[in-house]
Amino acid sequence: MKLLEYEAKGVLAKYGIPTPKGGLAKNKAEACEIAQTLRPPLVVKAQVPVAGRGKAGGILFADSVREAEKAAEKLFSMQIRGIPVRSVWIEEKVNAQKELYFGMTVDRLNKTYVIIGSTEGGMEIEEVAEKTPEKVLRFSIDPLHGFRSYHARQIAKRMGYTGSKLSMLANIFHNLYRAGVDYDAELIEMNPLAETFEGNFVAVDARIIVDDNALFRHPEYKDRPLEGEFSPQEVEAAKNDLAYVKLDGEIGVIGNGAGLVMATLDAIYLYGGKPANFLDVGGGAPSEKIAAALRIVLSDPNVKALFINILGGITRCDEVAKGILQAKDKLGIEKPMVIRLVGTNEEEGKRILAEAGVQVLDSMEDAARQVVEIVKRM
Amino acid sequence: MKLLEYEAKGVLAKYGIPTPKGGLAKNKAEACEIAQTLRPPLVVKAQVPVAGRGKAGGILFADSVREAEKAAEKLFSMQIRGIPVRSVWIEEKVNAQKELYFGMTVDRLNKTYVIIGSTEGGMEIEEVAEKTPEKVLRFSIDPLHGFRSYHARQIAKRMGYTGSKLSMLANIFHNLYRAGVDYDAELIEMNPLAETFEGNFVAVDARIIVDDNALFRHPEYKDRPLEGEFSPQEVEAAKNDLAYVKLDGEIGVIGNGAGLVMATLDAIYLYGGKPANFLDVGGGAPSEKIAAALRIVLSDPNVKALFINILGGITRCDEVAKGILQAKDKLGIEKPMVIRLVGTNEEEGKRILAEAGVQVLDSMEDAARQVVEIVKRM
Amino acid sequence: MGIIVGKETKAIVQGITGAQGSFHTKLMLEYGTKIVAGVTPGKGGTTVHGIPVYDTVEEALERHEANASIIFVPAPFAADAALEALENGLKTVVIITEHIPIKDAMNVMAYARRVGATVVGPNTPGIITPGECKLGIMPAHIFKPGIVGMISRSGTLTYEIAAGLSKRQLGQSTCVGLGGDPIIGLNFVDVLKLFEKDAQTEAVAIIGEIGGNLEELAAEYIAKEKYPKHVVAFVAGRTAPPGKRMGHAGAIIMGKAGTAESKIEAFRKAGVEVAEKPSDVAFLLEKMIKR
Amino acid sequence: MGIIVGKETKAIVQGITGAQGSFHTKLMLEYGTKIVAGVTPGKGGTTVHGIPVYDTVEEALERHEANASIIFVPAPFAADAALEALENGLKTVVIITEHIPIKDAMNVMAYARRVGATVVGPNTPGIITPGECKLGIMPAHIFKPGIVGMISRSGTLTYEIAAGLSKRQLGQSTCVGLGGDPIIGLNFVDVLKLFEKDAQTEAVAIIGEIGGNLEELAAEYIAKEKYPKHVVAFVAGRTAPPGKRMGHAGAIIMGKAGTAESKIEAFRKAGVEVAEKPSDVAFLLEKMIKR
Repeated sequence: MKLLEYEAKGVLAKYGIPTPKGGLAKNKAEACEIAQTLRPPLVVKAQVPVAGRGKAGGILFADSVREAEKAAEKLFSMQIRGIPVRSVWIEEKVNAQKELYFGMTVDRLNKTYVIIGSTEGGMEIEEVAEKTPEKVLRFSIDPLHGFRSYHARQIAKRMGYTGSKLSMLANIFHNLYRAGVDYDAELIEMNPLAETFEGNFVAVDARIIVDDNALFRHPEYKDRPLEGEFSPQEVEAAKNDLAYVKLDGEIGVIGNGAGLVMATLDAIYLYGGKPANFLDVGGGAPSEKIAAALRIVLSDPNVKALFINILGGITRCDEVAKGILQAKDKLGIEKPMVIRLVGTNEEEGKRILAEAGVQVLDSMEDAARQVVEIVKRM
Repeated sequence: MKLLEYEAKGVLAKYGIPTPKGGLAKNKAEACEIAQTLRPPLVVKAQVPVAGRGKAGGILFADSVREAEKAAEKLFSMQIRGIPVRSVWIEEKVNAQKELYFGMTVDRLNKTYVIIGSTEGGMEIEEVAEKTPEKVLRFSIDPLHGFRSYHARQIAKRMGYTGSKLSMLANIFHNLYRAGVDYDAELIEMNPLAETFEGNFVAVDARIIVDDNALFRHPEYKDRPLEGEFSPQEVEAAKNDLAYVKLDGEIGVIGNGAGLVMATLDAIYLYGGKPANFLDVGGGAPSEKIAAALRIVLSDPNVKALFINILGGITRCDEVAKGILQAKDKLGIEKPMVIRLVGTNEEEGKRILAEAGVQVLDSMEDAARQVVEIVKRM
Repeated sequence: MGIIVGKETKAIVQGITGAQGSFHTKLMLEYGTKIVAGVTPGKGGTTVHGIPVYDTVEEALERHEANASIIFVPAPFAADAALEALENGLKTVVIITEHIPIKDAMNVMAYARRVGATVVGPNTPGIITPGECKLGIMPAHIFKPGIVGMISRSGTLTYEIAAGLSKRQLGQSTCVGLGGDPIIGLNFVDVLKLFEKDAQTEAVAIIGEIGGNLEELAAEYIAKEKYPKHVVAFVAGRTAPPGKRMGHAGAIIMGKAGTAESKIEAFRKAGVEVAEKPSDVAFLLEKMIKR
Repeated sequence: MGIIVGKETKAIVQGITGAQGSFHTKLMLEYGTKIVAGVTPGKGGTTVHGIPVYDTVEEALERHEANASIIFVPAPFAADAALEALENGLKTVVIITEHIPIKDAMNVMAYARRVGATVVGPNTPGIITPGECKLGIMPAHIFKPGIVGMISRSGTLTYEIAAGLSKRQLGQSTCVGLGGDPIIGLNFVDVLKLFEKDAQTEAVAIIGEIGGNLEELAAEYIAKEKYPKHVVAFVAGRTAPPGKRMGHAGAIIMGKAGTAESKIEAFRKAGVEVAEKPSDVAFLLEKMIKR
């Protein structure tokens, strides 16, 4: 779960990391009120959970309260990468003599947290890593030993700091680590972490992605409204414990198992079609879940035909068949459906569908070819 | 630092461990008020930081609010092992079908925390360990791995529990461990941990001793008033960062280094005398600290003579000499003093004292013999 | 012979009394897997399909000899269950549970490394050596004893490809589901090494997907070691848009690293044939082996 | 030769810029101890008595060769400093700092065990091999090269007894201050084993005190191993009342265990002579050696 910038900064502040003075506004009036409590120049930032917000015009500068108000107004009327701006964060602009990057994420290969630091902050760290890998420091954290304060000092040292700045920086690094661990972060980063002309360090932007699987340890985020980043179908799918991703084609896809569904999308492309979505019903889905999956996929107006690809392992083909018929009855599906159904209780599933006059194929690749042809003919 | 029972129970409750319903009263009126909110039979317990409070009459039972009030009144008028009762804890009596012991303390040899559990709770665990060692379970905790929930279950299992009771008990064990670690406990224990007839577990009494050296991590206890357990001399010594223990003889003792001071006490006994106190000025004490030490020791009316035993390492003999003269001037000491002073800057120290007419010896044993003789002659 | 599990495997089932644990214990027993005991805290003393249940792994191992564990414990407690198995000396631990927090999984892997044990998963269908031992939830009828070692990051897709291998009479020596999570125990290279030494395994099928760089590392290993057995790879998600999660928490693409193209290119560079469609895996392997 | 520290010891000083650290660095240098670098976070680039100061142990060891560390870092940070030394490969770590929380000390000892390093202290005057190396804060003039290995839990009392040994021309091979805290690195038995193998050491003086059972275990070891060298013990606190702390956090008596009587009895049972007064230690050892 991505935290918004202001939430992430709130976490950092809780762990003693300096952030610019600022406030959150949900409308123009609030923006004006907050701006009045701050010392210009100010920065007005759209609170949307997307990367590259700056390039998309979501960050504006203001030299006065009046300008800040105007900037907020402008942002409230914008959509950033399709997401409407519902709140803005207004803060005092930080004059940086240098912009650092510091973050922690998961190193899959090492199976540990990894600290990443760079003196080239302010831009995408991936770009820095690609162009000047020598400017990106990595430090793997032994899960049984942790990231100790002296590790933080080692990194500050390697970044070229010494004296009281080294101590300040190491403190910030160590606190970021503590925040990341406590919040089960998949990613926690400060970019840029500004070194001011006065010799202080301030986290000018912050990102935290909380591990969705650890949300049971963070009840404060349990009922967090799903911000604009999700389509209605995605929200509905999440409620039904289905994995759904909206895509931009016209063939609705339902399958069991993420790998199989991805391979199904690939097969559709291979035969010249374009999938409208990814939908994985998971393992052992009962008929109701199958029916919900059909409902969600068909609620996308772009969908011209449906491809259901089930290889029954834990999932039982008879349950799938029942779910398809339930949805058909309720929704009165008129769009063409191509169904591939093999595996556990295959005979029974096929019988149920055959009785209802629904045809079933055995090979996923044949089925993919067929559904692409149907759509092409439409 | 010993927490009082009600404080310890508060910690346990914070970690989800069931404790009897109750409240703290600082006078008779409060006791009556609290008793009215509880369901008799009740227990009224003096809140004093001493072990064996029950045997000393500090725990009374009451079948009604009226009786509870009377019990509280009685306790408020008592001293338990010399400590006046300033508050009482009133709680609902728990009917136990079985009393367990469960605690965690420090295993010096293993250099780890050790869990101690027994089905023979309710009495001193040391006695159980001595008489029926097979009834006391021990479990060492690897500091790099921690006490995991399955360790807690293993212990509950070995204590003979199974089913839902095993799970309940293991939960309590694990929570007690968490509390102990979080609070830097040298000792944390529930004794008894009652198994009720309804099949629940309740911590009927609780003790926590917080590691004094870790108090910087527990600012909530920083300004905790030193309860009656300490003599005025001990409180004064703590303020001056001196280690002082009141004893019941008449020779005041001051020395540098705990081992040396203990050996000094032993030497006094060896020659037939009785020390009035233990006072260690620590290493490198400046003259002011020496003077404070003299003031504290002499404020004990039982002191008939003073024995100062200094072996200067980091401690400088000239500073010691100056401190002695400072105190002599301010307090107008008339009691006899025997001083042994050797080591760093010995010559200078001896010179300073000789000029003031104070005699100094070289051997601690000669000095001990001499001070004992002086007191015997008095 | 196969690898990791076989006739000598004696397993306990942690979380045996849950719906999944109980159901798959039955199926594993039917397959012939030696399940010696179950563990569910608070359920000690009961039995599941004739298997005695204990409150702790310690107690189960006091009464029974075992060398492996399969874990069906709910996600918040699964990592602790794995640590319990590892601490009690079980050297093969298969974690079926999905949705385990990353932080917890990292702890398990660090501890496994410390005690020198093998963890399969989490979020895996498990591992099967057809005809000998199934420690997992895969539909057994799909698998036939044979000569192809399978290593896969996804469940159903594995069944799809395994079915193809079985149909063409190639069968499987062992099929290892690595698991779909970002943090997993065994990875492709680990299993490639094991198959290298296994006489029964004549060829290896690698079934990868987008996310992470385990496939790239497998390709690198194959090239560097001049891997002596036939290898065919399939990579799911070549049409997945970047930045979108495709069901598996692991299948998230960040920048260029972890895309299907990157993986496919790596395999091709290493001289590994890459199947376009799932059905091509068996087809390509058959051609290679006959050649 | 002596044990643990000697001519080959090259030490860094952690917390070198503090009052204590700086003062004792000077004294150690004057004694001839090879101090190669100091570490104080935030003070890198400065020097103390001509010794270069670094921000981290890592950096100090990049520039200098060292095999030991002595720690003067304030209590809240001392355990971390010790871990830093251990993680960077220093195999002898002397912790002078007192008032380190027990929990922190336990972590240090567990980590030291894991990496196979020796920790002396905390709350110790340190360790001295007279004439070769002093890694500690003891007044050096009291110690003379000689034949008695000293092991002690207390500071000043050690000086008292060492002075006696020096006066009688017995001197010391090495004197190890174990430290006055409940959780300490080396204990009596560890050091007895080292003295057993040290040719220079002809006799051992054990200076114990109330609290814990390290003395009892030393007695047990001496009896069991038929310890081949002369041993005399002294135990401070025989008149201390139970349940009272006598300055050292470690010197707290619980029940019967840890009393002076228990320790003295254990030594006597093991055939170890126990001195009544500090001055008797040198006296008894002289008699034994001459015999």
